Amino acid sequence: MGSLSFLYFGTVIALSAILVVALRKPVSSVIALLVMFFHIAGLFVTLHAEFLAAVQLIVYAGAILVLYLFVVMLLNVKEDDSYQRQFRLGMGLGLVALAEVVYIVSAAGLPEEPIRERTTSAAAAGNTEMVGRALYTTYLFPFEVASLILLVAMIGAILMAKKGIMGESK
Amino acid sequence: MAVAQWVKTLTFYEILVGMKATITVLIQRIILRNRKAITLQYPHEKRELPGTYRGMIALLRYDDGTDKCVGCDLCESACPSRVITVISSEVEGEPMKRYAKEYYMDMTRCLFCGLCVQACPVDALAMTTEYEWAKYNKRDLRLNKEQLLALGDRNFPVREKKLEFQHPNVAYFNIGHKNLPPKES
Amino acid sequence: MEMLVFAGAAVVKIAVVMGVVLLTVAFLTLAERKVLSWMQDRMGPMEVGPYGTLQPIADGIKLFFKEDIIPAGANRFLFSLAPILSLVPAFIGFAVVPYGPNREIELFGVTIKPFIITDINIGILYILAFVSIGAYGVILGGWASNNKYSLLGGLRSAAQVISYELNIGLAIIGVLILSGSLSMVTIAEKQAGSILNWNIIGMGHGGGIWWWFPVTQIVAFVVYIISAVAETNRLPFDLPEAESELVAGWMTEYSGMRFAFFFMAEYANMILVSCIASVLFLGGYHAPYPGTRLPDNLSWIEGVAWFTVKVYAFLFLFFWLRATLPRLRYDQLMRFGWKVMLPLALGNIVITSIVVYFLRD
Amino acid sequence: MADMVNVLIDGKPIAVEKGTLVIEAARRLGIMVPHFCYHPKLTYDANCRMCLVEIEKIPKLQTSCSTVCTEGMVVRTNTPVVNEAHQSVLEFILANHPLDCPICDQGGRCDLQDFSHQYTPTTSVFSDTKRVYQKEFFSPLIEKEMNRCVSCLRCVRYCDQVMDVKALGNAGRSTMTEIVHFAGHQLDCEFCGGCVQICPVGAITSRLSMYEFRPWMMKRADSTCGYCGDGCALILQTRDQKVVEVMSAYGEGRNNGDLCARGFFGYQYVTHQDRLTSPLIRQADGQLHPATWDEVLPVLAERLTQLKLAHGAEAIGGLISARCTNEDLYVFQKFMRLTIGSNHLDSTPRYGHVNAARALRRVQGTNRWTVSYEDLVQADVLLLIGTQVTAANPIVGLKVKEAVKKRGAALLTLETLTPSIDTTSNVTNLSAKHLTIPVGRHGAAVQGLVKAAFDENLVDAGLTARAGEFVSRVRAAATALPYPSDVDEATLRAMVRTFAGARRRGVILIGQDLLQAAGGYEATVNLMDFLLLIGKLTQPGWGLAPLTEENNEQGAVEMGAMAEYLPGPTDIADPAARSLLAEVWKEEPPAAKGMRLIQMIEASRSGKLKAMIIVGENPVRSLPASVKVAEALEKLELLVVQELFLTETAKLADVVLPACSYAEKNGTFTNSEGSVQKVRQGLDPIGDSRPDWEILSSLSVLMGYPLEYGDAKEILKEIRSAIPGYRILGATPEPARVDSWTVEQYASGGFADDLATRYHATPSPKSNGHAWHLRVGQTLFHSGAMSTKAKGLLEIQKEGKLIMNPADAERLGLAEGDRVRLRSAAGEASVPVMMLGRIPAGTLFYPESFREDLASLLAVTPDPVTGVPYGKQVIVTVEKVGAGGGGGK
Repeated sequence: MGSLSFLYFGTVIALSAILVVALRKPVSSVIALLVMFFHIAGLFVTLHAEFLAAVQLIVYAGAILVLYLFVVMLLNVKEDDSYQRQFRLGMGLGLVALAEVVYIVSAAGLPEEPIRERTTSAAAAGNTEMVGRALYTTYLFPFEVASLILLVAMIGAILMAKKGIMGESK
Repeated sequence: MAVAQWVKTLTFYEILVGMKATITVLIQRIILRNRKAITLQYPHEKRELPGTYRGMIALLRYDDGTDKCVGCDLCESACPSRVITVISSEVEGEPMKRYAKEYYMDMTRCLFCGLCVQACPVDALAMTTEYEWAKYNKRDLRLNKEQLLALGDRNFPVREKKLEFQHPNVAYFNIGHKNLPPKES
Repeated sequence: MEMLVFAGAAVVKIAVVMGVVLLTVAFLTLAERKVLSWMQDRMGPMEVGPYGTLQPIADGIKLFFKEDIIPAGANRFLFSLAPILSLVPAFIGFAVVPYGPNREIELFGVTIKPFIITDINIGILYILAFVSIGAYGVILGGWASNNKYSLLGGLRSAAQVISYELNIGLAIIGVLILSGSLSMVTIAEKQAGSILNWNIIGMGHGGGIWWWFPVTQIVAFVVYIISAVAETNRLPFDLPEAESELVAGWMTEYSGMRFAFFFMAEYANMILVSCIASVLFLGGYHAPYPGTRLPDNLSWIEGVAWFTVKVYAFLFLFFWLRATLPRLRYDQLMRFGWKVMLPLALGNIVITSIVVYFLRD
Repeated sequence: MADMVNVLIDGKPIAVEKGTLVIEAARRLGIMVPHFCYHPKLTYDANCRMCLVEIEKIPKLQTSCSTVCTEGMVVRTNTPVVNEAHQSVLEFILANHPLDCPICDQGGRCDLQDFSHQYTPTTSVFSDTKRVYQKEFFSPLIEKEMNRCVSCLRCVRYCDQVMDVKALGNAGRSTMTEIVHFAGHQLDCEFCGGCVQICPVGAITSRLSMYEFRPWMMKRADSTCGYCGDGCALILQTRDQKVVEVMSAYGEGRNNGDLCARGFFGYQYVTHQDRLTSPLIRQADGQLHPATWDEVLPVLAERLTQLKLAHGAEAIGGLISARCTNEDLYVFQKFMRLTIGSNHLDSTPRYGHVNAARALRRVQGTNRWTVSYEDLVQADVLLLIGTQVTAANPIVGLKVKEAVKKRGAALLTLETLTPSIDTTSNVTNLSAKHLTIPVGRHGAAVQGLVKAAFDENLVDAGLTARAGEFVSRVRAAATALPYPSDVDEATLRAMVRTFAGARRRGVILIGQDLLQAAGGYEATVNLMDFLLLIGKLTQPGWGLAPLTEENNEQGAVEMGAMAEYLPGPTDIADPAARSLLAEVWKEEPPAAKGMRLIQMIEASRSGKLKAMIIVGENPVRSLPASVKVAEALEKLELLVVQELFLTETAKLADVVLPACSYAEKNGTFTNSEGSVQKVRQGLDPIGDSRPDWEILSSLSVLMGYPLEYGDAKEILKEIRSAIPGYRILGATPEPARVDSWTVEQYASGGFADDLATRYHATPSPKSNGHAWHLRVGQTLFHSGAMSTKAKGLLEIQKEGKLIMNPADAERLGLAEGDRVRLRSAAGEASVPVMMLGRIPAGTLFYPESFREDLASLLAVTPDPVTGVPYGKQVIVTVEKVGAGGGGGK
């Protein structure tokens, strides 16, 4: 059951990920990406990480991707095949990545029963709480740094977009 | 003052006032039942029309059944939306007497402004109180002279006397020369 | 066998919920028209059935048989997909809403919760996740129509939905802090007792009369209600379909059943946000007085009835607002969302967290 | 110009010529003094009293239309006193004027209406009933409503002073004054429509468009008349694809607002129901069937190309009518010469005008008039030879009348007409000296003129010195001849004395009687000799002015739509002209000698010509039956006809293409005076019809040699580069100059080639009771076949009637409407007769527009030089067929 659903979600994720870069229309790519996010969420659910699944949908599908759609529609991006000409480079990089995957898989091997024990304890306490605890204890510093980086990025973006906010307006 | 304003803003005071107004109406309508809808259930109830209502336009006749219209085209030129087409001609057998051989009103374009009625020098046009003229085919709304006269007959049973009997001094206005007295010599 | 009973029970529950929701949607349209007309000295539908009561059926038949038009130049696939993307997330959220007391019955040896389809531990997040997907229906529908009004309507809607979704999310965090759970059932259960325990009053979490004030979620409630109205594209926030500017916004090119899907999605969303509001802030299926007035085995009727009353009160509020308020300008809408609602919600979180952290437990 | 007087009108100063009326001076200042009876064309009458103005130092108000400006005069037109006077006059007029403006055709453009709006209160002190006239039938085309008359008598004065017809008069006194036609019967005048146009109110209106319009509904197109060569400016008033009315504005065009019956009433053929509305193509069943342009043109282009490949370009000929615009004519000849590659083309001037064009080109170097209408009006002496000017060219006739009646010019006429009082005007009545020339004898009379010039010793001394040989040889040739037996020698010599004795200006007008008769070319050259001999040819204000029958014959010659001429016209062999044209066309026109009209007919009969393209021309009808045109055209493998109607020729065609009339296209006409005038579209093309040039242009594209033009203006632009200086001329065109080099060439030897043929005695044909001279020619009411489709003109003249002198008729015992049988060498015909005093005894006249009645009677003799098929004059015998009943169709 578990590996069956993993097989399904994994296949669809891989396929839709390929489609995201292979499709010519930007809007189709976005749709493919949406499908991919859903399946990643599904994958999380099979791992009993419901919180992550929900957050995946809310943040990625519900907000970020909509912004992508915005950009695609507002900029009215035409079918552009200029990216399709990087075929050789893409092939090369793809081969490297494939080799890496093959190496990792062959080196480590697929685990027979993935992370079963840990999930049971997580389900008991509610994974939301576990995530919260992990974030605010073990990973507090990275979490805060990440927040700070995001804040800096946001302020930087506002500064760049709003000309004259520093008083140099004319 | 400013504080009051702040309080009002924070508590959405204006919105609440508005909501009170709407709910009051609802309560009066449904619970207190002391308020009535202004809606008229049209096909079942009909409104009493004022006498000056501007409905379909009709052509009129004199009391002897002849058309009042002299085909002068003034309605056509007065019409702001080019509803009217008059094709005028001479009355057979009465030289120089003009009449509308054909008369069309394309009611699909009519604004019911009544300028044609005002323009008519012989009061041959009038506005009736008819308004239920929905048709399945819009070409049916291009009324010809017979339809317009029928409208007039239906709505104005009392007809005027001929112009020469009303005003002797304009006796030769478009009556041809058949009935005129001979020339004094 | 267990599996079968479990699945069968789930199917029955889904069918009942969907049936009720669809019926509500249908008659909500009539109710809205009636309420609006009563508030505006009109009569509303009067022709189909006695006092127009069968109007939704007539509307449904009409929409069903109406010609289905796909405009030339439209993206046929996305144009067809959009209404579905809009409708499904609206209905999917009802799966985690508790409609009645949190009881369990034994059926052929299987424990079943009759008044909720499934009680998942992140219920509220689940709803938010799927509601956010609803924006795709609008934005893709607007884009696929190949019509400038549709596109503008779609873009507006998406921007509005994203902005106010944030406020919704932040507004309910206060409640989540108080409840300590993401499960809808748990949240509802925590408000049991009386009206004082409802999150809107906030006395149910211990501490006594002296410090009930900071944990009241009245501010969050207001933010939530306003954001919910905006989220469902209802007046006074119906900018995406603003008839006077954008014809019908993203729905301009839609007709027949596709249009009906959008329409149903809108009303279903209204019901959904009302359900959430009553669960999160008004104690869900709990009566405002302690305990029940009915015998214990029938008390579930009281719970369902109270829940229904609360939801319908919210729906009435939607109509009431629509009858009262004019539409906002788009920049006003955005400014209001980001500069008023967001700080309020954030402030609420901060205060609630502090109070809960220091004074409770 | 020296005699200017200064006046002050309403405070504005103006200097005007002495003798200017106050009202005219005010008009020049932009001050409109209301008036009814005043019109600048007419002598003033001052009967309406409307134009009263206040003049300082004159105690009473004065009528400004009869007061002449004097130095220092101070006039006020807008004082309370004047306004009150105007109001009183209007009140008097309105006392009897019916308030029937809504049904009056003048309503909306009525002077009385305008002034009433301007002045009068809505009430009147008069309470009596109004004057009422019993309605009488007036005429089929002109309607009068005497109740509306304001008794200004403009119509009466116009009819007398401008038209010289005197058909209208005023009867009764005071308020009962009435405009009547004499003798109580229905109006039978020239139907020039002048009274309709000049009436300030709705008293006289046109019955043709009665009650069909209101003035504000009409769209106007300023165009040029398509009937005769006078080139009158017309205003086509149209409403909904229908020409409602034709007008002409005072002060505009070469006609200055005057029109004739054809122009004013002859417009309805444009929208005649028989107009071709789609291309017709002959199909397997031998019938013509409607088709679309897309079907017809490719087939046609393919067949023309096939014929051209199989038989060479020489096997294709073309014929075009001079009723087409210059643009049509130009594109046609270019199409024939380049796309087809053949010089076999001809046009209507071949019927006579080419005689004049060739003669003028030969002697004076230009084919144009060296005088203008203004010279005509201001001439001291006018010599009319065979013009029948009132009938053929009515507006030139008006210029002649104006010159004689207003300016006292001496009018000399050598006409087929005799002076006689009729219902229409007759210029010979105004002649100072008149000689009645029998049909076909104008050439002999011209020889007599030359002889008289020698006999009267009027030869220019300078010329004798410069070109002694010319003078002596012409003198020898001319004086060797006797004076023609049928003219009075003394009168002829007196005429020559008068003509040569005139000081400033003198014009010889020649017309169809001369040009369409055998020897027309020679006679025209002889007239040039005459002008040269008396030393007037090269003087400004003097000249020979041939009048054309169709409206654009001059243009047809100048566009080169004839075998022997390239655009210009220049000779087909002229190397300079060919190189200029090659530059414009990017290709040289073919050099082979082209066939002319009669030759083309012969060639198609003999099978040499395989295809013909005929544009607007109807040779089956316009050439007599004896030529057997139909038979010849039937032998063609392909006959293409572009026409307005399914004419006799079109019925024989394999392909008939519907063309636009002048009212539906843009372009230019060149009148006989040489003025290039605009033709403007008033209607959308009827049915699927297209302008001729457009048809030829699309055909040329399909044939692979594209002559592509976007519109008529583009063609005119090309015409201007092919014919330098060809442009739309202004109100007063600059007449062409005599080319003195050509004159020198002519006098120093060019004259000699055909001196013997030009001066040789032609015996006068016998004219006793058995041999009558029959002339087929223009009448006032019809022109060509087109006018017989015009309802208005048919109302005046429905059928052809043989016109003869009343004395002759009496001798034969004929009454009006009796049928007579005519016999000639070629055949016989039977027609009704009518009597007209102006036709001299022994002469018969038949309107050309009904020439099909006489088709079997006529025969054709082509001119050896110019190829003109002379066929409009024949000697016949007349016998009565039966009593009156036969004629009353």
